[in-house]
Amino acid sequence: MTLASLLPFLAASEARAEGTFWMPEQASTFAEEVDWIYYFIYWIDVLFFFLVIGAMVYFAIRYRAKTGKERTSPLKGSHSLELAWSAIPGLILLSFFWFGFQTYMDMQVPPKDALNIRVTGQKWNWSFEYPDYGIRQGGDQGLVVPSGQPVMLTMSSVDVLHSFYIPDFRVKKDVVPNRYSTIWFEAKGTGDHQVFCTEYCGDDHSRMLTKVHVMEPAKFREWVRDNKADDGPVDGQSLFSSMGCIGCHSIDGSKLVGPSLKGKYGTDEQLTDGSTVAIDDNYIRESIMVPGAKVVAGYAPQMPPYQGRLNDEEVNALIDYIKTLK
Amino acid sequence: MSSTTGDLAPGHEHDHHASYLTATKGVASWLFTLDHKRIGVMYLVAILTFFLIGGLAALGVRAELFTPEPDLFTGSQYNRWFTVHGAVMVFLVLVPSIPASLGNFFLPLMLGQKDVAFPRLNLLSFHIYILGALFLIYTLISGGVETGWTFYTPYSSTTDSSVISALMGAFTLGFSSILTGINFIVTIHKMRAPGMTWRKMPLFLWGTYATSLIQVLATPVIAVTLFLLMFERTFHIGIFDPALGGDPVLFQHFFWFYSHPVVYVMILPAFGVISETVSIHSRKHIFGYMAIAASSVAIAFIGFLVWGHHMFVSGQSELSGTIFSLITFGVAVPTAIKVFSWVGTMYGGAIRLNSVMLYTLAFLFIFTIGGLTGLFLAVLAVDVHMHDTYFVVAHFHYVMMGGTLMGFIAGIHHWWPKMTGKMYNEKLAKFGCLVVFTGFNLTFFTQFVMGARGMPRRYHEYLPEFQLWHQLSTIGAFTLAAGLFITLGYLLLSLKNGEKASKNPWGAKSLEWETESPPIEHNFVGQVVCDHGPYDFDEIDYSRG
Amino acid sequence: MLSHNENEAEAAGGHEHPAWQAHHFYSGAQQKASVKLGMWAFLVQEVLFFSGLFMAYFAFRYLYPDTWLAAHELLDWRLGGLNTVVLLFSSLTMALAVRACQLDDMKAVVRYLWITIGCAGIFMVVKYFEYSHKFHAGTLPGKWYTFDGIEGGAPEVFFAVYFMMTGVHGLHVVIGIGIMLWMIFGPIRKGKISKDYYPLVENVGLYWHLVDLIWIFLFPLLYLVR
Amino acid sequence: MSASAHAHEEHGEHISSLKSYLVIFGILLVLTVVTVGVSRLGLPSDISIMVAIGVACVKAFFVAGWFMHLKWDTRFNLLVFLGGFWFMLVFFGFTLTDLGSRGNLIEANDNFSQRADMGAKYAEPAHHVEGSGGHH
Repeated sequence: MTLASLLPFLAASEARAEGTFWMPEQASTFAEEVDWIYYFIYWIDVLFFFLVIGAMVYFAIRYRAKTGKERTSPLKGSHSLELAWSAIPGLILLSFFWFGFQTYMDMQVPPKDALNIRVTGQKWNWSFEYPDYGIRQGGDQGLVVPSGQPVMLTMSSVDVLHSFYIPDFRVKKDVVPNRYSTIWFEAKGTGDHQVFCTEYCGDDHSRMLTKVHVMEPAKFREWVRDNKADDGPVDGQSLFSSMGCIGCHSIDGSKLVGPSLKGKYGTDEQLTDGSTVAIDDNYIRESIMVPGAKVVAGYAPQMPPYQGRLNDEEVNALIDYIKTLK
Repeated sequence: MSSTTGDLAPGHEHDHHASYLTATKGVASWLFTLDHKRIGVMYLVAILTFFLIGGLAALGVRAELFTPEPDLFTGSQYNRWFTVHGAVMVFLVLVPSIPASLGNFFLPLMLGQKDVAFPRLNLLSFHIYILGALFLIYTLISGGVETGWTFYTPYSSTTDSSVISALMGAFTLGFSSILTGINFIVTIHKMRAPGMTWRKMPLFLWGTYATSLIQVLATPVIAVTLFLLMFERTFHIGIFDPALGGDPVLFQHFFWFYSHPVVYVMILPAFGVISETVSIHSRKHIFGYMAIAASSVAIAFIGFLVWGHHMFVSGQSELSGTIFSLITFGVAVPTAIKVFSWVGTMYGGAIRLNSVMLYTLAFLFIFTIGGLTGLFLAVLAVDVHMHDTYFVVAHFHYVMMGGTLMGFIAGIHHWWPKMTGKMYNEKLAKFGCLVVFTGFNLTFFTQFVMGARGMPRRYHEYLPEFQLWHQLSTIGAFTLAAGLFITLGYLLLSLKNGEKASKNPWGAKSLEWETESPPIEHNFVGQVVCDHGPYDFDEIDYSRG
Repeated sequence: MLSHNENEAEAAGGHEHPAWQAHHFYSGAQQKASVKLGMWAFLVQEVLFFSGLFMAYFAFRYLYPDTWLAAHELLDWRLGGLNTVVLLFSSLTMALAVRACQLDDMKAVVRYLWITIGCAGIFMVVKYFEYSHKFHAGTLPGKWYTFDGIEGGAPEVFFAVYFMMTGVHGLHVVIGIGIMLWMIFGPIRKGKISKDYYPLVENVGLYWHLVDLIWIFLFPLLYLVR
Repeated sequence: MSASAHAHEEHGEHISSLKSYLVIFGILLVLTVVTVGVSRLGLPSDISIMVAIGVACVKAFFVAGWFMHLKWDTRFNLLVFLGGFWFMLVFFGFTLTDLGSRGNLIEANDNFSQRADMGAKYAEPAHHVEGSGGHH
């Protein structure tokens, strides 16, 4: 760690995409509304802070005991003042609630013509699926969305709770197993925006990142054409990354959450229950569908089942791809 | 020691006028004592020890976050560190903090009584507290737990770390909290000094009373939640595990139904302490006694209706999110009334800026920020952006660390002469308060900034753009730790060579100041009659009108 | 103001202290009232403990209405009904034990307590038959659910709630039996209970009536509701 | 609340007659038979649950009133006992409000694309391996 990285506040102020001091870049239609409410509350807070703390500091100085013989006021309270400082803050708080409620309702109701994308969260990466175009994207490829058009994400998790959070769009929703939760947004401009997982989900919770790539509608249509799953053979390699296999099984021999698949096809493997099994088509198919059945020794049964998420043609494509890993 | 008679006869026979510290000797006389004062002191020592453990865990977390890269721990180890920090601080330090130590010690004294209503029950709750602590210590030794102190399912019911012993720890500590709550409710209702009506009770007792109500009403729900979670883990009964048909959001309802009222268990006693210290050290009657007393009980009741603001983005329905958001603003009003009344108390006073008052002012400064930033999180639209980011971490540290802890330290300083019969070094105390105050703000205000910019919480590695703020926060954390060690230092020092404290060093009017410092074993000689309010100080000039 | 002489405190304390009055109470009545209020606070805590289980019942009844009704057919309401009557009778005998205490008839107190313990025993035996029947039929919670008479939904969650509710309630019955046995061989035998001071028997009575109260709600919700 | 703890509170020294206990026991048995009988009538399920809870509340009233001496106890103890149920009802009320209104907003807007994917308002959990089409 160089000194500069240790004490960056000596360095020039860090580069930040244009956002205000408090809030990140405003990259979706919600961002302005949320920021407006934020700064509305922020400035009223600052006002009340200086009122209260100012009064406190002034009283502490003005009524400081100097001689120790001062006499103090017999004031015990004043109903009118107490009523005032209950009612006025009460009304202000109600206004906070009202503005927040309005925008929140807009954020919860996706418009009908929104582009529907399925998001699946699993222990420590995301995968996206465009049902209208039959495209699949892995976490490292990111979520590609058109600019200026409403996009709805229908999300579900296959293992534990996760949460899909795009700070620049001001949207976040927990991704719950066995249930669909939805968020929608309309991106503005173009560029990449960071996505975080914000519901604690284990060891690599802080690595479960991906990016949203916002493109011009024209460029987006062009991207769809390139990646559309034409009727040709399903490409095993792209499936291997889009379905998140690459996240846990390396293809270069290194041990990740799961065993590496390099050169494994046709060899024997010892299982946790001590028996050995030959790595053939059936073992791979079964391990994809029911991962917990035959777990390789030295590994925890962490792999989520892909039952119902991959059809036979895609499983065969994956098996062929694994065969090529020498 | 201020023992008024000569040396004591050997054996366990003890002299009734000796201080409670020296009335009987030996470890057994402490561990099996029925004297509420000794139980209070034992709780204080235990709580401060666990505060040290939780604090060191926090320093570990902050040290790791000094750089974006994982240099000290692996992901799983980091998660265990922040879980230890959370669980130890919540269950072992903040929940029992003021009620169990200062409350146990001063409740009977302030009521003019010899002891709480059920002394044996009081000792039982301390022993259950130690048993619960042993479970959590076993969890630490056996590798810790990496579920976060919230134990959200299905992660907590499927991970393979020693979650069961952590759950048993929290489950057992709950019963200690319930028994203390029952004890205090009965003592305040049935055992007040003759002449002490509800309106002539010190506000610290109103705060402790409201806290006890919550302890008795909310803790059983976390007991059944942890009980079900233990069965979920061992027998996979499938109530909270979605793979078996359960609903994880239902677990969050169960969990937060306790965990939000428990944050009021943590803060209400601190409100009680601050009401005492701001009034006594300003030498002025508290401003709006009934408003503060009533708002304590109001917070206790409304506090049960707002738990859903922890779940705005968890998949909870929009309707219930709206209801929870609206009522959350309802609970903000009584809290605001309290802060305004405390500042109002200082008007027209003769404020002595000693260390207790400095900690009180620090409390007001920090808690005001904590309260105001809570408003962002109660607003539905803004919470969607802020939830589970460092903004939330900063908010609850401002109200918990800034509120409960500052109140706890202010209370310890305010009652130290009465508890130990010694005065502490005033200059060191003021210096310690300054270091704690600057360290605190440096640590947590930076977290507001990075939280609003989207830095998620519980992250082991983070993006380089947040490095500046993490480094400032880490430096602040170590400053804060230094300040706290200074405080511990001069307080322990005062035990040895602090000057002897008088019966009433602050000129206060509540009953605990009418007995010796430290108090005799049965608190008062003869019958205490309460014929004046707790805030009728000599300096008040009634002719001014 | 602190009144300093001891005897004035004595006068303020009213009549001479009865033997059982603890030193930190002013009067016997204050001690009795405190003990009673403490017990009621404890009962409130028990009510909220069980409220968590009832919450799970109502939540999953709402989420899986059809499998809930199908699964609860497997419960034998006759055994449930028998248990209800047994528990109600034990509640009666416990109330009569408290009454006997008020009349200073210690032998009757012990007799009624033994009947209450007997009924509680019967209750647990009936529960044992219910449970063993379920273990054989395979209608168990979570992954042990091997029964296939019900299609769709999540019947194992019903049985999870069933076993949790009746199990925790059964645990409280066993605790009740333990306390009653201790009371018979401890305080009553040592003559600590008398007409003037019997909160111990009264509190055990309140606890037992609460256990009965919880079963009164549990029985129709689990066994009967169509 | 009595002005000070000093006043001798009238402790529930009330001793009921043996007959009154037996009468109460009789009433409870009758109510048990009633609740079993009603459940046999085959009322629609949400009405039958209301009736079941209603009868159970009446039984609870008798047990608490006479067996637990609440009728002759201080008003405050009665308030404490009933207060506990208030918090239980708060817990039930808010949680069931949430469970009941999930997904309402989306359905209320009859968002076709959403409805087709969501299937049942609450995706039936696929508990056996051969999943019911949804994610597992």
